[in-house]
Amino acid sequence: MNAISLDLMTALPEIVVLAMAMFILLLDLFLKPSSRFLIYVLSQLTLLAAAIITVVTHSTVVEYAFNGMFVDDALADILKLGIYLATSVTLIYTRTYVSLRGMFRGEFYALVLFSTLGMMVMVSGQHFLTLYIGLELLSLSLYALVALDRDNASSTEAAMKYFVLGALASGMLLYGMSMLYGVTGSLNIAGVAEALLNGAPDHGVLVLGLVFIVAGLAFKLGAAPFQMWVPDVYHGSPTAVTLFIGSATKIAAFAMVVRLLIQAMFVLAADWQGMLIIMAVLSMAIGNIAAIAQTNIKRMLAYSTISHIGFLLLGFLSASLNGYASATFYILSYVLMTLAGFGVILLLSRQGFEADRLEDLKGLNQRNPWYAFLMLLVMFSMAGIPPTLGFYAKFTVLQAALQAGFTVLVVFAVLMALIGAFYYLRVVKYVYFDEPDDRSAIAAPIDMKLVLSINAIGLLILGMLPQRLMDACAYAIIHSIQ
Amino acid sequence: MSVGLSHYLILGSILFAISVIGIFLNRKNVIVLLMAIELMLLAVNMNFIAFSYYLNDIAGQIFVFFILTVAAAESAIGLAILVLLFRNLRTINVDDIGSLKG
Amino acid sequence: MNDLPFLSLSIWVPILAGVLVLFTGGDKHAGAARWLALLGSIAGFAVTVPLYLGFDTQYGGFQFVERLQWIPAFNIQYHLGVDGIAVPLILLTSFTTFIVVIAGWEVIEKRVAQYMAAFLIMSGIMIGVFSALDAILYYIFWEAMLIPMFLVIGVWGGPNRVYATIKFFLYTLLGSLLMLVAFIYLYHQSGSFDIAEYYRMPLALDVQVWIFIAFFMAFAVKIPMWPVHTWLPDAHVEAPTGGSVVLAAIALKLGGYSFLRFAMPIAPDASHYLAGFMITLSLIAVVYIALVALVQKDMKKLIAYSSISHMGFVTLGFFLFNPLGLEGAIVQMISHGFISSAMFLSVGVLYDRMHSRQIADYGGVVNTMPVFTAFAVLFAMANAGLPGTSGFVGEFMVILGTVQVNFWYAFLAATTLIFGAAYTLWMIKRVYYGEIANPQVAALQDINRREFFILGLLAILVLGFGIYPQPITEVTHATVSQLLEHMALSKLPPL
Amino acid sequence: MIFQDYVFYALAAILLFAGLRVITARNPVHAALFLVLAFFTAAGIWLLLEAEFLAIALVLVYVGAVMVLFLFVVMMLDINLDKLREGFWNALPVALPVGLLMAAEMVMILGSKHFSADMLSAPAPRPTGYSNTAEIGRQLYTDYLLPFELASVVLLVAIVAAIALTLRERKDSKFMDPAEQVKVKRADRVRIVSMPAEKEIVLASEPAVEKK
Amino acid sequence: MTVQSLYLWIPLLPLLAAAVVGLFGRQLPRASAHWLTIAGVAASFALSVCVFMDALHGNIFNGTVYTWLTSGGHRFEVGFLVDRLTATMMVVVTFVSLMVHIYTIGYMAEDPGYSRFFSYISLFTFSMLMLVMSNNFMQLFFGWEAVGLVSYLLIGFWYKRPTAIYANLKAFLVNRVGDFGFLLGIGMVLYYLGSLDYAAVFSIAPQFADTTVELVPGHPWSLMTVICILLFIGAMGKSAQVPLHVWLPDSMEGPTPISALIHAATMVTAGIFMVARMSPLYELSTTALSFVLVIGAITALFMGFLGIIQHDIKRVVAYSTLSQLGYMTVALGVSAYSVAIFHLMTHAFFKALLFLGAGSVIMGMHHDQDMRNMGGLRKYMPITWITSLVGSLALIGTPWFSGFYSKDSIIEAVSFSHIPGSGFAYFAVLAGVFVTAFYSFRMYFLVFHGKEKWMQEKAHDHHDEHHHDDQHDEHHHGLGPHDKPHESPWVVTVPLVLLAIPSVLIGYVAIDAMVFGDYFNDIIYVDHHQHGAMHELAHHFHGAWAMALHGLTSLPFILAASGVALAWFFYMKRPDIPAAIKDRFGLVYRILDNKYGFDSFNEKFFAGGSRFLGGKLWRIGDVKLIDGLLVNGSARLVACVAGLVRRLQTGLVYHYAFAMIIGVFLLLTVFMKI
Repeated sequence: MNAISLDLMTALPEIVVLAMAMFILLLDLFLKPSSRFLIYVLSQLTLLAAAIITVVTHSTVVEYAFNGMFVDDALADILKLGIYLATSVTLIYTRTYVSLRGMFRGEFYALVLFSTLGMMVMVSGQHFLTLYIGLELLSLSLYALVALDRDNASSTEAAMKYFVLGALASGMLLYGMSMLYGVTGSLNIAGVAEALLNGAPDHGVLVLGLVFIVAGLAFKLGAAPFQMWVPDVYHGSPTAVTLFIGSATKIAAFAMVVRLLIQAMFVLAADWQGMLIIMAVLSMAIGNIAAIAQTNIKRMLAYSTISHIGFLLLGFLSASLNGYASATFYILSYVLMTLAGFGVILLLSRQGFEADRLEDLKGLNQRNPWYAFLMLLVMFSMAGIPPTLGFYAKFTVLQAALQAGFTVLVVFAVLMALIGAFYYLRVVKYVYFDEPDDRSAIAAPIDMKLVLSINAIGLLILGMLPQRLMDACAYAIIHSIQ
Repeated sequence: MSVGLSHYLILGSILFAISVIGIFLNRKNVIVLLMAIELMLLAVNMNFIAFSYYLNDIAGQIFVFFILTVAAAESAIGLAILVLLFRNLRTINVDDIGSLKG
Repeated sequence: MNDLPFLSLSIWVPILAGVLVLFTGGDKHAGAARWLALLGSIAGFAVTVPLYLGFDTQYGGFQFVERLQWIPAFNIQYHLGVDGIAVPLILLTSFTTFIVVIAGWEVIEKRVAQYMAAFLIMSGIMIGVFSALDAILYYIFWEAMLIPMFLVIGVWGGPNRVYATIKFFLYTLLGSLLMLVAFIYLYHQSGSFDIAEYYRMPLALDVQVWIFIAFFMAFAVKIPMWPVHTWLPDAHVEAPTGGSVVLAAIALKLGGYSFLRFAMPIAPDASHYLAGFMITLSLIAVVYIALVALVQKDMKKLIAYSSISHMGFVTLGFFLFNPLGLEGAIVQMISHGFISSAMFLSVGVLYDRMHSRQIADYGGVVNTMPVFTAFAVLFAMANAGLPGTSGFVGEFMVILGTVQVNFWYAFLAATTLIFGAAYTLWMIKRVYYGEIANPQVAALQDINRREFFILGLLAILVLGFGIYPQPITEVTHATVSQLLEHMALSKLPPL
Repeated sequence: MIFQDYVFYALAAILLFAGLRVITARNPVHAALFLVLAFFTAAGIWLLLEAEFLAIALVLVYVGAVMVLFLFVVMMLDINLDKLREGFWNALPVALPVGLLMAAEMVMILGSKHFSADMLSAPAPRPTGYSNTAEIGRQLYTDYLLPFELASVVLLVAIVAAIALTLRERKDSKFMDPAEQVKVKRADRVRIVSMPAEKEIVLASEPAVEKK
Repeated sequence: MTVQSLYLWIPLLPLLAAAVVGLFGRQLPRASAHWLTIAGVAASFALSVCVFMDALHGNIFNGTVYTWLTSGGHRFEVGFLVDRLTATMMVVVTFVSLMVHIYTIGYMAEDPGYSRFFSYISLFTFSMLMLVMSNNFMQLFFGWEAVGLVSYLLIGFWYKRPTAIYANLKAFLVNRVGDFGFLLGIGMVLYYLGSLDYAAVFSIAPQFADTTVELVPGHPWSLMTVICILLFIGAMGKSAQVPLHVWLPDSMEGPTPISALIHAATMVTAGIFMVARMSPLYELSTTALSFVLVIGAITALFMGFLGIIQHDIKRVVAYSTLSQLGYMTVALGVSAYSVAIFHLMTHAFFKALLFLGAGSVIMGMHHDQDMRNMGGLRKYMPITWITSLVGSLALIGTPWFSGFYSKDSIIEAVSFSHIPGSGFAYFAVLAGVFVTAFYSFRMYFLVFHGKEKWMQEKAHDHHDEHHHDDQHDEHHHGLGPHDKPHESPWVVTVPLVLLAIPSVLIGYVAIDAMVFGDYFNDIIYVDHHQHGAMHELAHHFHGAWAMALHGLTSLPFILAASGVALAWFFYMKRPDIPAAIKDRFGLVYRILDNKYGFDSFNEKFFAGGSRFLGGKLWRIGDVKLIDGLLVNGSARLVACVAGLVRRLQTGLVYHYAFAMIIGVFLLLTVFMKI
């Protein structure tokens, strides 16, 4: 009994989030539309509370719970904090947007919190089952969120595509897991790792399982050739949800990769390195090249995500602590950039007007120099031009890959980054060089303006002083992966 | 020859392949897509149960239990989306669901 | 003299000034922005002067060194210092910024604050490039410099500005990314981004060659060398006057300087190994580009090509590996800084009045703008390398240095005497001399006090360094000789 | 060859056939029914593997609930069947080889030679009194507490999502709201309209006036 | 104060004057322009005379003013070397310059560019002095190009004339071609002889007499030959030797005083001076000397021919200058350096005189330069007439006139020389005498004698018609039928007189010392064993008077006399004959009229060729290949690939699914282990 209570303590943040999610769901029934704001506040408080608990209960020792199915290690804490941050910033940015589109309902926030819970479980999952259920919790909530703008045909279409392909992906993941289970006789990460260390009985079946698992993970990350859903879903979903999918969920997917590939199947590194190389090359190529042809900025950012994932994989496939730390750094930087980028888009979108075409950014500098400057920072950061955070993100993964000896791959990546720079520059071109079509003033709640400014300027500050973040990532990796 | 583990696995794999082909082959009806997915999960379950039997380990069956649960929830949401889709587009013809592309 | 961190000041004073200027906001306060920018640029220049005055000309190593831990994770440091090669370039930078601010005074009407700020910030960044002793710090400055320039060309540029500026950006980025890879490689070899560390580190020849090529990609584009020069004419044509000035006077020098700072000392054996290749490219630049310049119809394009041709002399001088050539190249960089900015400013003076850069639209300007024409002819002569102007010194030294390596190299290099004079003076003839070509020319007003001031200032410098170049060379002596000694020693690892 | 093997092969054959029909049946209703068949046979095979509880659960949950839901939806949405399945075989030339190759690869890998002997041999028969269901239950409420709870959340999400997506208050339905009726004011009941005593003749040539 | 301290002031005074007038000319009153500059030049003339006197006592000053720069162990310094050679040049330069300054007051009286003009010529004086006073190659090159610059500015002084600005560009570029060789020569000197300082170079040069360099692998050439020829290319440009002579005739577009000062008396002789200065080097290479000799001979003769057919009075004088420069070069070629310098000096005086006379005539004719409109001017402009006559007589080498002594010495020297090409040279210079006499007196008779043709319908030089529509109109319209030429004001005539005196006397006075005395000892070095001409010449010299007497009977005098006679016969007695000849020998005439086709060839081949090449390189190399193919090409490639990738994104879910399946399938196939 005592053990159980300890376990509950370990999972306290999850419990809080879950409880609050359900509370919000109930509360929503008894609230007048006018006082829905309370729900928003509550959700933010929930995330805050979870964050506080995570920080307070943080320790360098790795705590297992629920009979080794759930872990609370440094990496989990860092990533969870990232998830809270991303989610809460998402909520801040999207408040006006959702209220203008009739999605400012309890369900929205409940589902967001449920998916947050799912992500947290994925991050802390130490057992195939936990990971799978966390993943499904996240996915199902996301399917619903995407379709939540019910009368919007394109978002429904996006939801359908996301659902079908997502189901297919999880099916593959499961198939892979079943194979691993069959060979190692264990569903537990630690157990699998141990079994593999004691000389895996059968390599062939392992690889079969590995391929399917990698496929499932790649889908979640959005790495080519499993990226096809990304542009359509990003494009079709309400921008609010796109932002959510683009930012927080990537952290969860990242965590899952760490748990499965690195912690469970490090023995098979030689195999998944090869797979990741192929996927990295494809992702960087497809992402950067296809983005050039886009006119819709959400779609463009979708492709840019794909390319970023390609770079992220560079960190993984170097299969070294240095590489994992770089990857962690990259994913966090990427989330920050994405948040800021979509933040500006949400800022510009109004009632019945999605500012999602590149033309909509025309002459932003003349409409509002400050936001133009923020967008400039975001774009150059995504392009990886110093002195912005994006540069160090690329720098770290490149150096990791180069250290692992993938020189040609690095050169290729660099060339792709060059191509990528083009479409980010094109955005800057619209923002700065063109004359605005509509000169209407940009209205936004103060908190959003503030957070957006901090977010974008943060890219610059962190670009000049990245040490803290780097240390944190390195710390998390070192204390979590043996 | 006597039926062994691999028979069940092969059965599962063929089932998996069928469902995969089905997803690709089917171009008219989203519902059938959903069914194909169910089929795929069935294949996975087949593997798990077979393994759990031959490993003499109950965990596999428990996993299947959860897969069934989740699959049920999944199909519920899937059908909900399907309904929504039909409301908005007046069709569930996969070929007609291609406004987002490029 | 080292009591103050003058290098940091030189970098951050203009940048902070730029930020302040930005905060003056819209064009309602354009006047404030201008004056603030002027003060900033003067301050920026003032803090660089001690670098020259306090410089110990006897010591060839780095001076005014500042060193702070920055990113321990990768052993990246905030490590600044200057040697005899950097100091003159830094002064050139801060001075040019001052000129540019004045040059843009009333010419720029829209988004004045952003314009001025861009140049101030750029100045700080470029000084950073010249003074960084940590590879990553250097790289950050190097890349960051692209951003303001990208905006300057794109926002205040001509009709085809978008193409030009994106071309400029991507061209440069291509090279620098490869350079980054080289840096990372060196980091993994040496465990540090300290340039001095790289100097000491032995490297196998093939490695050196690869590293050299990576650097070459970055620097050759910047200089620019043939055949990666085509961004420059476009950028110059589209850029506003100030942009062209900075581009020609300093941006190109970043490439030249970097060859001396990185490519040659880090990969000396590769430099010797590839010297023939480099010299060939330089000579192609000198001759080919000069011929191309001859047929240009756009004044800025012509000057742009002449810049490329002159920078050909710089790279030529580098890879002669003799002091005459090397110092000549450095002098050439400095003097080209003055002359090209002067020429671009002259074109700017005309453009502000006629809004055309086409040579064909002019003719007989001297009749209406005698004073201006006097300046123009002076700078043209300097560009043609007339003795007594700074333009002569560099070419003279480089040619003399080249003779010592190979007569026929010198022969080709010396053709610039003819071609340089040909394209420059032919332009002068068509634009300034002759009958008044059209009513617009007849309506021209001679230069005002502001224009007279900047052109006069440059004229004094051009003549001054032509008559007495010693001040430049005496600063560089020690460093150059040290560099050459370093280059003479092989870095190949003992077998 | 013992009896179980015959059963296995028979069921497997039916299963595969059903599976094929699911994806090839012209009519979605038929497809659903074939899927039901597939589930039944699968349940049978699971019984061979001594997974009694799951076999039952499969039948109950899937056949009883999920497939019914499917059929419900299929029938609710009026899909014109003739349009379905056109150009179905176009994709076959691509799909079939890929599918076959993939299956072939998996079969090759999963071929018996890969598994260690102890796994190939069927485990020792369970002691009498062993209850698969009880075992699962025990595990479920002790070791698998967390997944179990989470599974419940998943179901909750499914409910919330399904409702949030599909439930909508019909705009065209008419009903009285007593609260509104009570709130009514005098002014609302009677409206005094002042009309001109006699209308002036409206000429056809004055459409403007006509509009009044 | 010692003499040394003067040296710096001699060039600086004109420079200061030029600077003041140039910068503040518009603010200052008009008269101050000429007073300031004349003061400057006069002062430096006076000082030069002091220096000359000092130098006569054999004092040689060789010192550094300041270090220009030091690099690679070489010190490049600005310094003066003042010996008799320099001093002579200084006096000549400052004197002629002074004359021209004064003359200009009258000539440019109503020109709007008055002050500009004065600052230019003062600047020129400075540059020329820097050139001659230099003690090292670097500074020599500085002066070398500086005079080129001023010449550029002055030829284009009337910047509205298309011909003028064409001529000055041409002049500068052709000079640059020369400087191109010159600079390479300097480079070779620095590299092999290790210094640019005259003294050092000359002292070390003999050690390299037999050194050879293989510029073309397998062909060892004598180092000295290479250096000397390269340096001489520079001289060819400056001193307008074939084929780099083409700029000089066109330079007549400049105002006449300039033609006198720069393009006759001083600048064009810089090359001669330079070679004389470098005698220690040239003496080491007979090959180079005969190259010099041949070039000079060709110039001397063939440029003379061209003088015959010119109608523009200034062009006649210009071609005579070319031919005289040829004579000097010939003298250099036979290592009669002192003779060359001697002729340089006498020529400076009488050619300046002739030019200024021509200028005076042009003023009298209200800036009509066409001789066909002149005639009988002696009645109207007596002083101009007399002085011009003196000049012409000096030019054709009438005994006792200065020209006679210098020119005759050259001819004699050539006759004694035995280096390759001397035979041809001898013939050339002899023929040249006749030609010179003919065209000089053709001009003389056409201008000062015969019918007064300005009454009649005017003929025009080919380039005259451009000049009508600009503000300088009054310079060019010439006389109307009923107004008369007039003698020029005193500021014009005084210089004529002052120049006429030395034109007559200087030869008689100076030849003894300069040519045969020890005046140039240890300044000009001659290797008497190899190049004995000078020695021989000295052997046959018995004093100036005797030389003149002997000259009366010598072949050159007869040729000259016959030339004069023929000119008289053609242009006074039977004016129809020239026309007849013109018709009879149309081809020859056309060749001469096209100046042997040098100009058209240069225009087509070099100018046109490089423009063509540049255009091709630009359009094909830059625009098409680099930009079109590589830069934009790769961009286009990426864009097209992007289009393809975009098409892959069909928006159909089963395609997406298929992509995933294929992905798995591929990964499986690649990494499958059986």
